Amino acid sequence: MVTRDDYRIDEKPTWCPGCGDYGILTALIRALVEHNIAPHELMIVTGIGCGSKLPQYMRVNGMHTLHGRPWPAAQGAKLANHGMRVIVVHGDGDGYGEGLGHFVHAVRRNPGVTEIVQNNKIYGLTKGQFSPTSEKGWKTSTSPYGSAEEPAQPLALAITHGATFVARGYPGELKHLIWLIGEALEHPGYALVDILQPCVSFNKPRAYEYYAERVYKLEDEAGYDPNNRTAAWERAQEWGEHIPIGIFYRAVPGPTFEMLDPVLKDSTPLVKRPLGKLGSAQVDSLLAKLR
Amino acid sequence: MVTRDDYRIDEKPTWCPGCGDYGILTALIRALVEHNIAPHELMIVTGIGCGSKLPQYMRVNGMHTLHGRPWPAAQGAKLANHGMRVIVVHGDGDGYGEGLGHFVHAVRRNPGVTEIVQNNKIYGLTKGQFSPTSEKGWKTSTSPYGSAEEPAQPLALAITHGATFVARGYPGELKHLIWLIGEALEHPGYALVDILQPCVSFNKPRAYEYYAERVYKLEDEAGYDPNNRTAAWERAQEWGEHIPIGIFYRAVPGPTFEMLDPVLKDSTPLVKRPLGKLGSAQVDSLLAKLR
Amino acid sequence: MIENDITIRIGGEAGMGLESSGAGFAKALVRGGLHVFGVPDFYSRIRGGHNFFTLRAACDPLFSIADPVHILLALDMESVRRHIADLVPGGAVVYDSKDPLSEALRREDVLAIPVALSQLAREIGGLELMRNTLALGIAAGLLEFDLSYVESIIRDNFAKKGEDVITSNLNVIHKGAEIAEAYKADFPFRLHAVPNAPQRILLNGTQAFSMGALAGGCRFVSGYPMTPGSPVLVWFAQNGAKYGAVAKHVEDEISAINMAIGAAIMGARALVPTSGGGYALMVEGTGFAGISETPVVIYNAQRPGPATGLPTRTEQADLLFMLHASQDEFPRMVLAPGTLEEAFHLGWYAFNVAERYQTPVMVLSDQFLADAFRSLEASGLDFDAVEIDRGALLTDADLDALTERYKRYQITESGISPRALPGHPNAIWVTESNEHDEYPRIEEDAQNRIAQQSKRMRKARPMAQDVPPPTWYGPEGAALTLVCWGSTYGPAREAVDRLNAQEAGAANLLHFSGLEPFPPTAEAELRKAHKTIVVEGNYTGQLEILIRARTGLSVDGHVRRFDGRPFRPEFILAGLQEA
Amino acid sequence: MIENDITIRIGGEAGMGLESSGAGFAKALVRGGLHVFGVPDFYSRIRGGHNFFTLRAACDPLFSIADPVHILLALDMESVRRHIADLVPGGAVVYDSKDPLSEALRREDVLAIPVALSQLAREIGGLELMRNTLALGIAAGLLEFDLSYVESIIRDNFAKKGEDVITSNLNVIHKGAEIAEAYKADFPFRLHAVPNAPQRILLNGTQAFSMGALAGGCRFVSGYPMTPGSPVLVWFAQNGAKYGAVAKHVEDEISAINMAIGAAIMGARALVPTSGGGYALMVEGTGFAGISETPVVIYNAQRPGPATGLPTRTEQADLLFMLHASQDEFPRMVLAPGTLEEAFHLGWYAFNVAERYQTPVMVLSDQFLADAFRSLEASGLDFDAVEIDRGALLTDADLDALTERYKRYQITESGISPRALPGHPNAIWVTESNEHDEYPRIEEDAQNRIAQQSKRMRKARPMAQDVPPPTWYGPEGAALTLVCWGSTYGPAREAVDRLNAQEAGAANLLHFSGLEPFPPTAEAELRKAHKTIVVEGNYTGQLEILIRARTGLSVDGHVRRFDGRPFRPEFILAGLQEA
Ligand SMILES: Cc1ncc(C[n+]2csc(CCOP(=O)(O)OP(=O)(O)O)c2C)c(N)n1
Ligand SMILES: Cc1ncc(C[n+]2csc(CCOP(=O)(O)OP(=O)(O)O)c2C)c(N)n1
Ligand code: SF4
Ligand code: SF4
Ligand SMILES: [Mg+2]
Ligand SMILES: [Mg+2]
Repeated sequence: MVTRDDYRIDEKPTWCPGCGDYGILTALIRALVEHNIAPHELMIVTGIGCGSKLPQYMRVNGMHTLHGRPWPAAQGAKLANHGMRVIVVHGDGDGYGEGLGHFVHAVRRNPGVTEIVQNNKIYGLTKGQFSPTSEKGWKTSTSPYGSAEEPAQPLALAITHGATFVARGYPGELKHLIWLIGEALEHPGYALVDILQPCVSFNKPRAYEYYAERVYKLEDEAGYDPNNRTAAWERAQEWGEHIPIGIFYRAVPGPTFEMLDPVLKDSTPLVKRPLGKLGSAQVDSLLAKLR
Repeated sequence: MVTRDDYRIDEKPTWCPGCGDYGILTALIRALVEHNIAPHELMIVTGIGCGSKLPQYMRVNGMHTLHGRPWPAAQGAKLANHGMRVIVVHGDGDGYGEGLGHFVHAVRRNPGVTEIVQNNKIYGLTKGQFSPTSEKGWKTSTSPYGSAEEPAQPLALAITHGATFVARGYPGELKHLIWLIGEALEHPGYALVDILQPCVSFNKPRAYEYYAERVYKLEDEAGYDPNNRTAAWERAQEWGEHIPIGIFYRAVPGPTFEMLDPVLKDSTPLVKRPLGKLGSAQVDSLLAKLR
Repeated sequence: MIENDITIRIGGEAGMGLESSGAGFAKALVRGGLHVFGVPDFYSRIRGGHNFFTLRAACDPLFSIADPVHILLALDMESVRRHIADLVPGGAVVYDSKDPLSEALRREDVLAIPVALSQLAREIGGLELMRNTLALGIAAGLLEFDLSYVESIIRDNFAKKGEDVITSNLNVIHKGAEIAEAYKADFPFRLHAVPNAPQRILLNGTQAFSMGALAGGCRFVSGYPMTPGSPVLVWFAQNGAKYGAVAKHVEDEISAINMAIGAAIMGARALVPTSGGGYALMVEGTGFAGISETPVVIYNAQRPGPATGLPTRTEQADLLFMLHASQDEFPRMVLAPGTLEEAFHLGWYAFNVAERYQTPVMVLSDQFLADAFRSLEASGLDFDAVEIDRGALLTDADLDALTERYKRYQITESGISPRALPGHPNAIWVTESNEHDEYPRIEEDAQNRIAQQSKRMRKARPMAQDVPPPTWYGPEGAALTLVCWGSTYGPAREAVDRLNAQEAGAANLLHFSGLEPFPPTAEAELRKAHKTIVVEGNYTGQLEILIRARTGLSVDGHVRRFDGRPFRPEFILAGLQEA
Repeated sequence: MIENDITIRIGGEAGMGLESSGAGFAKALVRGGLHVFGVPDFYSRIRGGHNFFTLRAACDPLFSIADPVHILLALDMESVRRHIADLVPGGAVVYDSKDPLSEALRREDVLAIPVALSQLAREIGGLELMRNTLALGIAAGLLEFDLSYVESIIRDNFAKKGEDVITSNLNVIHKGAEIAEAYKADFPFRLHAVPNAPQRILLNGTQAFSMGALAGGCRFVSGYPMTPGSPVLVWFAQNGAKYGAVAKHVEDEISAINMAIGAAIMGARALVPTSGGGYALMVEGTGFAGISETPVVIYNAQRPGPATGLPTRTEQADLLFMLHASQDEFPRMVLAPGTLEEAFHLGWYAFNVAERYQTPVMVLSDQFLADAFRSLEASGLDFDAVEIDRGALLTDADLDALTERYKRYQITESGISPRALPGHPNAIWVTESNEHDEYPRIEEDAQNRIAQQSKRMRKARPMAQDVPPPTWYGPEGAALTLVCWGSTYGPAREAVDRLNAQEAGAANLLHFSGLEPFPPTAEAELRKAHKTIVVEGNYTGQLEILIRARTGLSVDGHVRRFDGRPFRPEFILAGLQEA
């Protein structure tokens, strides 16, 4: 049995007191424990940003990569060792801004990877510039006249590109978030959990109070059918007075990217295979083509 | 009056005989002429690929940029001189692959730029690898076991991110394509015309015959309402026996990215303003902050 | 009483407002006629950790901070722990009396001033955050610095926040000074205002460079936030509009440089500010600017790497990277300002060079130069000297007169082809990233390649005449010559001064602010030196390598630093012992 | 009759199948016991334009093509126009009789062979595309080359397409030979098969490197198509699965390198093949591999730039770029194979070095080396010599025995820290792109920075022992030493042979296949030379600059080429006149 102690490390997060990232860290660890996933079976791949420091604050394997690039590293990791569980964690600036292209391409591939997004709608670590998920008109140090861009729609975008598990959580609803992450972890394909993350230093208007008043759970809505792709796409764009959290869309995934690979399909992870010299039959088959 | 001669140049395209890019070039020039746009008022920004050589084959201002990067250059061009008309032209590998992130971010900004995509669902210039719009399972030199990715959904993606003119054309329907490009050119905001472009050398199964049998015009469908965003999103994903062309979505755009800029708003293009030394009052106002 | 050259250090956690209160106090000192040099030392986090701000003040101009500290304002115990050893004998430590000073942190020769900083700040100012102000008030009191200057800054800085805020800040400051009264007698250092000093300005490298660029006609800035480069982006976003400069925070660095190129082709003077890791993503775009002969200015405020490295710290390790970035070859200019004056000057000069030679120009700054504050005479930013030279730019009249098809990449003796901006009916052309002929048509012919590549590379010759030559500081013919580039100038200059103070004619300094094309005079200047020690902020000695690559000369030694911290004169002097 | 050293050139438009038929014919020559060197010259377009394929054959091993052409197979008039002047006196031009040869294109001393190529190909083979085959049949006939070898290739190549296709190809070939009969008497060159020659192989640099990498345990390839690097990606996509290698064509180059890094951290030997412009996008990733000490192999097949440049052509202008790519500093190895044998050897060796030193290794090829075909003994690809050395890789047993927290970045004397692959309960750690301590925790402390940066940089010392030293070819103590790197080896070697044939002991060659760390023996070797001329494919002389940077030595002259075309011996010899 995996316990919370397995994930404990003697390292104080450098996050601001009150940051939503604490709740996300807690929820993640608790979901991992509930689903009996041990730290050594797990690889958490992050980008660069406040939230992306997360693997430093738990006892776990991690790759703290480059700004915007956790997805490529995560896919490489998963292809090289599909026996390990891979979770991608990143901020909105990271994965929906600098790394937006990788995100869409990754979704299209249905890798067996869970994605958790610390979406504080701001660049935290670089001190508060607007991000791709900032609302239009948002004023920050680099948008003193208000941002001139429609916010990115990551959930709708994932739904559009074949994702079969698309959810949004909120650390103010911790139990619900733990449950969501758990469901995502159990999903046998790519799963996205976007999280409304309060940033108390640079996005005060989008702090806990704001969300607390507005969030509602899709699970509480009788008629909501998470298997209706079009409805999910529409609901994913709802924002303002009411902000949905929960599972927007869920369907049965096809085979993962790894399992569609001719080398990996139903087979031992790449790095678990012996690495030796080519046999003489192999050499002959290579040379035969050159004669 | 602008005539076709204004766009004529003594340069034979290097495209393969029968390539769909010829039809797109023709349609573009005819639309420009019909809408009385002169070559010197126009800047065509392209990426790298077979189709992206297009500005070499007409008499026009162009920027033949880097693979995947026409959008940034085009936005810079438009911001620097919003008095000029800017058209972005690129292939599917270029703008939906390497440059996918730029594409989505550009759409979010609603620049006053028309985008025309030579979508042959293959990498032409590098000899036929699968592209982001290739169908899943497509076999090419880099996907001998079939591509393992869901195709990108550029039209649906544009609709999701606030585009107000989203269309698809087909050079086999030349008049219709000319009309579409013309409508896009008249649209007072960002407009996308994705084009089913037959590649006769590397994508033979998606040549003229294939499309000729399948395309139908949304304009011919009585009940189709291009102002219904959700329906447009759904229709944009239809593919197979029936392939819609025409205007999927059209709405009144908000102010363009340029017109939201405090410097450019309702004003002379940046490069048309005199560039001189700062006046002493300006210098004083700068220094005042430092005292 | 020691009257000159006082260093105050204020330390605490991120989020305590050290930087802004430190800068405010520095401004007060400047208004008081003093010279100031201020250096922030920050962790890459938003709250917590240990940050500090070092402020040196003197009657004479300063080019660096120095090691010994006279007053330590410790907002937390960590600050005492880290910096108590840096205090000069007779110095003072101000700390919050809520935590007692442990035995280990006591120093016999240091004046301990325990004050209920947080509590008093809350009581008098209404906000715990005002403990900085309180501490600075104590410092002012100890130093007998005229409080009216501090008051004037408070009034200006909080003008928008209303009288109440001003009043509570003033109360806190006065409380501080009042507390100091009891300790003054035991504190031997003073910092009196200089009454009739000229009105000086206080700024950092970010501001100096940004104002230079703006003055030089920069009207388009596209960037992506990255410490320590983004302050230039922020500066333009916040100040540019008023002067007609468009500034865009875009989706990534690749977009930033390609937007700038698009804008530059249209005719805007365009700048991309970034740091090394962001520049790494601009390499392909740099090559595009090179082959398309597009003038863009790239500003890299260096920080330690590789990769994310030490985001908020300083280093000078991107020189050879920038100098060779991009596949294949094209001429570029690499500039590295050493002072605020140079940052301003090269800020506008870069745009002239870029347009004159139609090629990328790179300005290498670093976190130290970008973030460190210095006072200078207002004339130090020489706006009058600014010229705007757009090079071989064809006017509308030129183009009206054109009778043949315009050749954007005309082969010329100098390599420079007269440039038309798009929009004129007589000059219709396509910027090319493929190799091309003069028009340009895409052209693969071997002779054409030779012609175009040679034409581009030929531009390096006249460029070499325009690159700033290395400059001397200090006595001619000195026994020892320090050689440095970029921001190291200040600390190296002070090291030279100190050496010469010990022994007249002991040392001088050869400073490079132009690095590529390698200045034609450099070899002769280097040969003038008796003994050369290169002082630079990287592991391998990149200027040293460059000198050898360009001249074959080997230097006699080096002092290097790569721990993320800026050079200080003491570090250099210590290093010279070993070099 | 001249029996040896015959060059055939076949020219036409893109899309005419020149490359595959040329390669097929080359294979036939090899089966006939001859040595072959074949070089394609292609435009960056899919149809039309002017492409040609040059095939040189001889009884002795070849290392280059040479200028004079003996048979020109001109599938279109453009080919006659471009290449007729290259024919030796007595040479033959085969062209389609449907267009008459204009007066200007006639040469008295050349045998003109007009043949209804297209028409006959259609009539006999059923396909106009078979005119290549027809033309090659004529060439075989003229040269009296035993047709059975050509037949065997046809049978093998078209085996999957069925008897009909084979038969029509055979008919076309025979028709060609039959046509040649009438001209043979007037054609003085022959290329007879060498009966009992060993069974050789024919391959290009792409294949040699790919096979080396595969043999060296490369099991993960992520790339994005870019000429001339993508053939390695395609090779792995098509051949890798059979040998357990995963190959992914991904969305861009940034993704490619970061995927490779992700895979490498997990323990896979990972490769990213690209060309210079694609590598430009991998610069940030390279730095991440540097600071995270991740072994990745980067393969750059160079082409002329900057930017898109000349996509299908060759150059050697990315050396200094690759050597300095990324902000800040870390050790890397840069290798540049000169021959197919070296491409194979360095293909596997690179992975050992990468894992031994836990850092990026770069292999610089170019379009010439990647695409040119050469015959060699099967033993030239020395599979037996392959070793797989994974360096300081901890085994499960090692990890089972671990009692303390695992230190991924342990400070060691050599700079190399024992490496654990993720997955073991005793070694749980986070790869860091921030500066870090031994565990690693993110750590900004100055002493820690010094320790970690020094540890990483220390690895360069043992690496220098593992970098291939420059090698000599030709007589010791020659009057003239050519110095080259990478693919220039072949043509330079032949130039040396020719010089020595004129005058024994005239010249030798010093070839660099290891460039970074700069081989410790290089200076001593260079000092052995009397007169050094650097031969390299770029404008500024990058090896020359590197030699000066590392040794202070200036060479005596150079021969450079930057027109996108490969060196040939004649070009070098002509250049030596001027150097
Ligand atoms: C290539 C590159 N560009 C820019 C940066 C600087 N940078 C670090 S974190 C960050 C933004 C972080 O925002 P987000 O991803 O939303 O994370 P948060 O801090 O809000 O958790 C940026 C721009 C970088 N490290 N690398
Ligand atoms: C950075 C970079 N990577 C790769 C290439 C090579 N490249 C040139 S064109 C192309 C693909 C073109 O495909 P697409 O955009 O669909 O255009 P098409 O040729 O099909 O019209 C690629 C990969 C390049 N030029 N630059
Ligand atoms: S800046 Fe915002 S996101 Fe970053 S740690 Fe502080 S509260 Fe959290
Ligand atoms: S390869 Fe395809 S896309 Fe390219 S020119 Fe030929 S037909 Fe057109
Ligand atoms: Mg964020
Ligand atoms: Mg395409």
